[in-house]
Amino acid sequence: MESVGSIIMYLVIALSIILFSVLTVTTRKILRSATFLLFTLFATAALYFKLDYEFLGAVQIAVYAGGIVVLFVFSIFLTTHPGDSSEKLVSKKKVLGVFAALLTFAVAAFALLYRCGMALTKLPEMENPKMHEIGTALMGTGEYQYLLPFEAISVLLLACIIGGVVVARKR
Amino acid sequence: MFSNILIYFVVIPVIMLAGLALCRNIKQIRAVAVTGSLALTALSIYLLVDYLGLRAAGHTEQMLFTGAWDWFKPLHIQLAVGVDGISVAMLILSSIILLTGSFASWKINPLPKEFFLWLILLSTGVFGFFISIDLFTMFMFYEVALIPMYLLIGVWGSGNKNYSAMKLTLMLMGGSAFLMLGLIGIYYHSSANPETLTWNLLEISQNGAISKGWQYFLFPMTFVGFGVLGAMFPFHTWSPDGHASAPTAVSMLHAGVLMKLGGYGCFRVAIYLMPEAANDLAWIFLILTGISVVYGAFSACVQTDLKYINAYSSVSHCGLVLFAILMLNTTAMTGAIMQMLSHGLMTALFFALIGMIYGRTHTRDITKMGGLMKIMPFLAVCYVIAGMASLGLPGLSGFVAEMTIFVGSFEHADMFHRVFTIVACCSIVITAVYILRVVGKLLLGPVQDEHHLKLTDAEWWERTATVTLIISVAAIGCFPNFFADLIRWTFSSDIFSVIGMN
Amino acid sequence: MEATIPVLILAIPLFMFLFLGLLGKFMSHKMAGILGTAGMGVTLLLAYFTAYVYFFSGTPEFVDAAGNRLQFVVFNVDWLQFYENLVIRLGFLLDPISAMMLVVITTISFMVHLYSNGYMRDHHGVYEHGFQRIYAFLALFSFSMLGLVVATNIFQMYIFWELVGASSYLLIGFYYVKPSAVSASKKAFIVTRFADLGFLIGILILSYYTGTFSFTDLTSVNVATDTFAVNLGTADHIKNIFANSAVPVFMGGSVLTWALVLIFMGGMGKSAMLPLHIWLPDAMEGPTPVSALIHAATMVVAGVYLVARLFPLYLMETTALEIITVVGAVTALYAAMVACTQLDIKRVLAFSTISQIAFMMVSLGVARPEFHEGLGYMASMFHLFTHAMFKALLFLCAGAIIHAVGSNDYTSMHGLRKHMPVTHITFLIGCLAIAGIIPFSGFFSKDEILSSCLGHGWVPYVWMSFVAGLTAFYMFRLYFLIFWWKEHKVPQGHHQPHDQAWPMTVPLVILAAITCVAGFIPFGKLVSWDGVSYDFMAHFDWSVASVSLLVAVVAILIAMKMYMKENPLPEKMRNALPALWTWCYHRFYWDELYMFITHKIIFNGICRPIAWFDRHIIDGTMDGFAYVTNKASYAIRGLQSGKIQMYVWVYLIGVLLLGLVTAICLL
Amino acid sequence: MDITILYYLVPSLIMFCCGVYGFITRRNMIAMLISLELMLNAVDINFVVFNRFLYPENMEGMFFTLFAIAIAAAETALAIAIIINVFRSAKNISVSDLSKMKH
Amino acid sequence: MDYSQFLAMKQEISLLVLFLLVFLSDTFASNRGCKTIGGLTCVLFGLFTLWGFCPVVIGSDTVTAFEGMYETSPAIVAIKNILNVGVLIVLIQSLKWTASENQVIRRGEFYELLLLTLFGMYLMMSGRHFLVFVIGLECASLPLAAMVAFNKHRYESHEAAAKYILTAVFSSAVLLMGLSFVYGLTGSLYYGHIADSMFSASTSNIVMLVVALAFVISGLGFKLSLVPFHLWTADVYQGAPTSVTSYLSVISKGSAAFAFLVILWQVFGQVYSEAWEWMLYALIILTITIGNLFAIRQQNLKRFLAFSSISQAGYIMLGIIGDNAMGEAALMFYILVYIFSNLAAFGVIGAIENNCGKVSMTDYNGLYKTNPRLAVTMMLAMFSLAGIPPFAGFFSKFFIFTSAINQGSVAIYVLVLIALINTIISLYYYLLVVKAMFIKEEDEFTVAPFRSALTERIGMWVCVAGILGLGLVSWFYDSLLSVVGF
Repeated sequence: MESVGSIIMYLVIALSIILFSVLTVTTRKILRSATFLLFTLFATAALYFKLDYEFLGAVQIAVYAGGIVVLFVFSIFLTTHPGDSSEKLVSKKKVLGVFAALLTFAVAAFALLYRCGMALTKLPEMENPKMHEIGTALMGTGEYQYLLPFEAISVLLLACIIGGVVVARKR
Repeated sequence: MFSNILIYFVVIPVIMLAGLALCRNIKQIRAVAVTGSLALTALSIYLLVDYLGLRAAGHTEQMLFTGAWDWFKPLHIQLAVGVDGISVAMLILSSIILLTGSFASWKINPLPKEFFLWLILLSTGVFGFFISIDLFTMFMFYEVALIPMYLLIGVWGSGNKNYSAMKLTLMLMGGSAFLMLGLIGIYYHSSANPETLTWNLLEISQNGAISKGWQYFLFPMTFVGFGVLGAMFPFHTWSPDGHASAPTAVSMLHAGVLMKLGGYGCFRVAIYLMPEAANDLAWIFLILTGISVVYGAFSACVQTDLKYINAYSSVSHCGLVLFAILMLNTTAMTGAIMQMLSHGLMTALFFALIGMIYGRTHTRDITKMGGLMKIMPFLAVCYVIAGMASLGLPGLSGFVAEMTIFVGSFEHADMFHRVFTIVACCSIVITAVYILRVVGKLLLGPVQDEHHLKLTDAEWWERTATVTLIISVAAIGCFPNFFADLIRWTFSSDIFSVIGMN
Repeated sequence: MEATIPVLILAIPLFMFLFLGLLGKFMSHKMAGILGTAGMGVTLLLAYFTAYVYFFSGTPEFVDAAGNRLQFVVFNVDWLQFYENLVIRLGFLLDPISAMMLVVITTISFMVHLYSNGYMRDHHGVYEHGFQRIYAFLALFSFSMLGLVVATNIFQMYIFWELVGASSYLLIGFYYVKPSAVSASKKAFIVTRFADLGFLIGILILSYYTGTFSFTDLTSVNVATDTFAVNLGTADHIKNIFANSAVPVFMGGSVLTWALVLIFMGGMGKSAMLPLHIWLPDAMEGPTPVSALIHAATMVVAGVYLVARLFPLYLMETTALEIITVVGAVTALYAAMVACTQLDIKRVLAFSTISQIAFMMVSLGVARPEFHEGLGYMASMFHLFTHAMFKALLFLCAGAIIHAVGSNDYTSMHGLRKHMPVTHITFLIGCLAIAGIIPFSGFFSKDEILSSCLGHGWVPYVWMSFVAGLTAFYMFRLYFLIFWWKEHKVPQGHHQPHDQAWPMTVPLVILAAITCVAGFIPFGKLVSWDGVSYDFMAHFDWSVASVSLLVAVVAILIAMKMYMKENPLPEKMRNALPALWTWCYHRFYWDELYMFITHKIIFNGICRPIAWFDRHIIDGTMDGFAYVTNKASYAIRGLQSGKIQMYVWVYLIGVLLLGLVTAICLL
Repeated sequence: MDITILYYLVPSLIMFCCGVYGFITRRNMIAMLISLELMLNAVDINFVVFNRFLYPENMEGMFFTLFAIAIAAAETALAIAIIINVFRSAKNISVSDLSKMKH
Repeated sequence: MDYSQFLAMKQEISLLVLFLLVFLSDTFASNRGCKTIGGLTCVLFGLFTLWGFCPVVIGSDTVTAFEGMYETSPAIVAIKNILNVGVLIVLIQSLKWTASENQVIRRGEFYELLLLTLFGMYLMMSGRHFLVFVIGLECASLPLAAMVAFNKHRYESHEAAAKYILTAVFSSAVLLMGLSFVYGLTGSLYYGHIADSMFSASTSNIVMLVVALAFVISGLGFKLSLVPFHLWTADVYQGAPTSVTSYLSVISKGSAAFAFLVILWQVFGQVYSEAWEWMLYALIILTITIGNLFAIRQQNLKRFLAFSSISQAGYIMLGIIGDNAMGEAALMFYILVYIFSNLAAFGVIGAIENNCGKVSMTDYNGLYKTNPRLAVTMMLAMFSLAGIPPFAGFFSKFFIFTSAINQGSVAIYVLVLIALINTIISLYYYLLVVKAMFIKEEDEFTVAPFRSALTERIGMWVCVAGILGLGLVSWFYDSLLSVVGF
């Protein structure tokens, strides 16, 4: 039995995640969409905090909310003409989209809920991961330590940078 | 490796290919083609003599001149060669037809070099197929022999050549799809011990490890696979179109040799390795091949295109080959192989003559020609001889082959086999009908077309080609026992003891 | 006996065929003719010598101590082996009938060779196109026919059987530019081919059960020394094989019956028995000497020879003999009736041939050892011999007449007796012989036949006697219409008909001479079914002889009354029985029936539908696969809509279905 | 009321489905990209939640999320670059223009 | 903190060094030096490829590093070497194109991106932890999007890039979703750990496992363009520059196939018959058939090869389904042969495209008359792709079928039969190309006679040599079999 505060907090987070997600994809204006995405990401970050992953929450806000959404906004400004801010959805597409989404939901839920054992796990006790631990894990080469991915992703980022440059270069 | 005489059946064509690639003009091309195919003919005759000598000296192995060199060792794939009487006969047939085919394409146009390149590639496959006793190499050579047909027909053919070439290639490749599955299946059941799986025909038959259940599955696969090339009903429809569109030498080689690959494979792989299933399932294919025999003959009766007539006649005759093979007794199978030889030679003769006539009159429609006997007596007489061979005149090859088949087939005492044998016998009458119809319309009677009157008779190379073939046909027809003995040896060994065959 | 001479008998014609066939066009016509005739002459001498040695030398190879004639295998070479015992051999069997046939064949063949030297030229002595060719073909035919009669085994016989068929095809179609000749040759070949199918199946059945092809094994009568024989033993052994209960019965007939009937079917084809007779009248499209050789004297009696050869087997199963009798009798009457109405002299002779061969068949069919030691057998062979001579004579005469007049139709002949005296006389001799007038050869042989018919029963006797009368009638009708009726009128621009040059007249005279004397050959001493010599005069029945003579004379008189002078009687007769006349004239519409069957039923009813089926259904299915593939390719192209969202949608649905279906299947 | 793992997974799933829906329906390519972000984010939540609830003894899920965020950033950057490129040449970022090549 | 473990990653490290050299010379070299960058890269990469064959690199046993996060073994070195050879050919063939007027400014980046994606592929194949794998996957696909967009002056190039990146991200989202399920089931992302707990996971929640597996397969299937995850393929291949297309179609596909094999066998090997055997059956049949059906109608040769490569991917999968060492060798051999065959085809297409910009099949009518050598090369490529002996494709097809049937069930026979029947369809469309070149008459659209650049010719010669030699010389396949320990 969790504390009421915790439940309320959960409810707020969960509802805002759901609400803003839906709004993100249903709103007609692209800029609003980006804004709702930002809210969703914030809510996600809140969820991370709630689950005691504070570092992750911070990264979420910094990278996602701070970086990506800004990128979106800029690109929206770059690519949008003043006149065509709103788009109208084709109904056929809508049907297909709803169908796909519902089916996805159904299948995933079926997968999660079939023989419900796992789904009923309660939140176990856990210490907040210390920054020190996180740092060690990120730089270590042992088991559950992530130096290799860390180096690899640096290559990936480099590659994306070069790619981005090539693509963005005018000529 | 090169001490084995059989290897040269592949080496010589490969050298020919290289030689052709260096040729600069038509004379050199002809020289290479004729020299090479003469060398092959000489080689095959030498092989025959050598083979008979060894047999006479008391060598009783299933195959002689065997040799095996590892190729893909972990998969037990070898380049394994070896021949018995059947293979020797087939090699002689192939080399003769290649030789005459080269003469028949003396004036091929356009791109003579490319034509001969493909033709020789095709024959490389054919020779390789007949010397192989390793299923993998056999199959490889088999496909090597198939694919050049596409371009040979497509580029040098006539009529609806694109369609025909495509149809022929796809249908034959379709057959080989079944075949490949069957062969791989055989490999995996080739030995009781998974460590000693083998592709080698002789070893597989010795191991006898293919269980009956698997035989029931693999036998139809391989039989149909080869049967498509053997023009088995209902997979024969590539034959009329393909032959009709193909250039002369290609028709000769295809009907004369390539279709034999089908019969040979049916025997060598399907029946030889899976005699029990062959025994149990033969009835299905007997029905199909029995239909082939009569159906092809009936169809040939109403065609008006010379090549169609001959193609349907091939369906009928090749049907008889498969039919006889399925009888599973020594005599009928000997007859089947003789029929393969006989049909190979005479159908090559037919196609050569048709090509020559077509080259002059530019039509193959028998309603548009007539009285050619007066205009080109040499070709006409050769055509009559070919026709006589086809309808089974004694003294020519068709007769002995068919008679051996009928006598052998009749050995089956049960009503089913008897009825089908008699039905197959009926084909000799129908054959007479369509052969004489053609002879009557094409060669005899008054001249139909004034323009034909100024046409000339055969040139020397054409005479060489046809006379060679006629001599071969007559040789089989006059001295059948020589060939029958050559062939029969294989069947008299103990491989079929499984099913209590004689 | 040494094998040299028998080998030469076969080899010389074969060599002449190859020699003239391959090199003929490089030599002059005359040379070819001389060479061909000379080659045949040598063969003739060798054959005579062989026959002489066989019949009269009395060597123990040929005659046993009791004076019975033996079968002797001169040589026998393995040609094609099927099983250990089942081997096709090429050999040379000497026995009474083969020796007799050697004589017949070489005689007639030589005559024809000689005769052709004259016949194949026009009035100015210019040789016909393809003169060498006819000699080559004649040599081929002689080779095949000789090979047929000396066959040591049934398969050798079949081989040469086919070869005579082919040479007959070549010779009938000699004038290959004429469409009628082409179609006649085709018809002859196909009809006999069809019959040979029966023959072949018969051989298959017979050889399967007996395990041998060899005549000496199968008939096993008085075998001398056949080192090649399986030696099955006696006829009882063969009988036992078929008496075995394991041997099946098919549609009420024993296997042996079926085999024999099917083999007889081959004979029916070659010997032009009803209903396979239709090729023979048309075969007259060939040059007349050819008709004389092949379609009168030798090849057409191959069927009779075949039955005679297997006669001991036929005796085991008399059902087959009954069938032979019936077929023969019906054919004899049919052919005689038709012959009475034909206008073309070669056709009349052709139908007469059919009828006469039918006589021989009937004679074999009614022959039983119980009656006069198998008189019918001897009679049949005797008739074969005499008929060969006089029918060849008649044909050669007809040839001379046609050559002189330039037409086959006797409406353009009439009254030739003054113009062609030699031909007239020889023709008359031939007619008398065939009519059965004493002392010409036909009288004796026909009389034996009628006797043996009588031995079998009244019905065949009366029937055949009636046919004999008809024979006399139509032959003399022919004779009178050619040589009498009215004065000959030479059409404008034509030569006066006259007797031909010596190459053509000499054979006529020789054959006429033979016809006059052949009847006195003591045939029973030479030929009998079991080799036992006997004197057939001992069985000579004077009552039968006088009746038949009477019938013949009456028939001749009727013919004389009707046709000797131009008169309206024939016209009246025709009008009196219009239906019968029409049917006879149209040969009872057999040709039309065949035309219907082959064209309407087989050609249009089977071949065409099959060809259509092949092109449209079978091939259509194959093309259909391609079509369906192409259509499917076209149909699913919407999948590749170019719209990324659809791509993703498909992707997603694909994943979900993949997971869902698998999961559900697993649960 | 116990807040089990399911209570966290369902919002994440909904978010994912929203992403799917958005990706399939939106015409604007940037909007599609935004939808993709939603999907990636939902996955991140999944990892974190699984880690936290089921396997709290190590930090695999958390680290995966950490890296996934980085990857998502890289992806987004590159995708936006490309979209802008498309915009440059087509003057439009409607996905319906993105179907010149088909069938 | 044993950083020496990086030394186990010899090929990755040396590849990065190579990348750095190229990168630095591109960045700092003078303009003149810039011109030689292509040649430099080729030479360096050639050396690097040779390096891969050194015994030092190959070693003889499996080496793991980072506590099981990374693994290398002779088989992995072998597949990397195979890919290296392919990349080398691609590099050589692309020299002319990168030196062209429009591309010259960006060619440095082309090489850099190419090398980095190759690095990503290495990680995909060598990584034994899903995080490494995912990073490798992204590293192998994201820069490719930039490469697809290289033809700046062509709209199709941009369209292709946009399509590619959007679907790629979508598919990686789905893949990650699947991985999250796997994580939820097993509690780890190490291949080894997952495999250890796979059995209990499969009993406790098979549905979740299956769904997770479907998601994972789809993510990989996207790279491998299996149907129904293939729809991007044709558009991207068509729109991308030919060099990139060839790279995409062979190298990217080959690495994905091997990674697929590793994941299915090492991670999910335990639940073979329970979970993924039938999924693969379905995917293989769909892939081969639909790929073939689409290929029939294509006129644009690049698009045509895209569909052909889809169906080829289906055949590659047959090596996986056998679930035995022979299959692994057959898969590697298939990839090797496929690299040579497909690159020969792309070499011809690229040469002609560079010369006159023609890529339609009708432009190839009568090509044999105008450019016989190109036509013959193309024909050999087509025959090899179709599996016609004595060309290498026949052997690779035969071996992959053989390895699949080794599995032994009746179902596999049926599957192989379907695949074999599909080879007929594929033969049909390959022959269409041959027909156009050899049988059809040339017309005014036919490519005019021209002489292709030396580099292009070298590339094609190498490919032709491979097509002719790879199968007939058994050493290649035998050594592949030996590295997988068969």
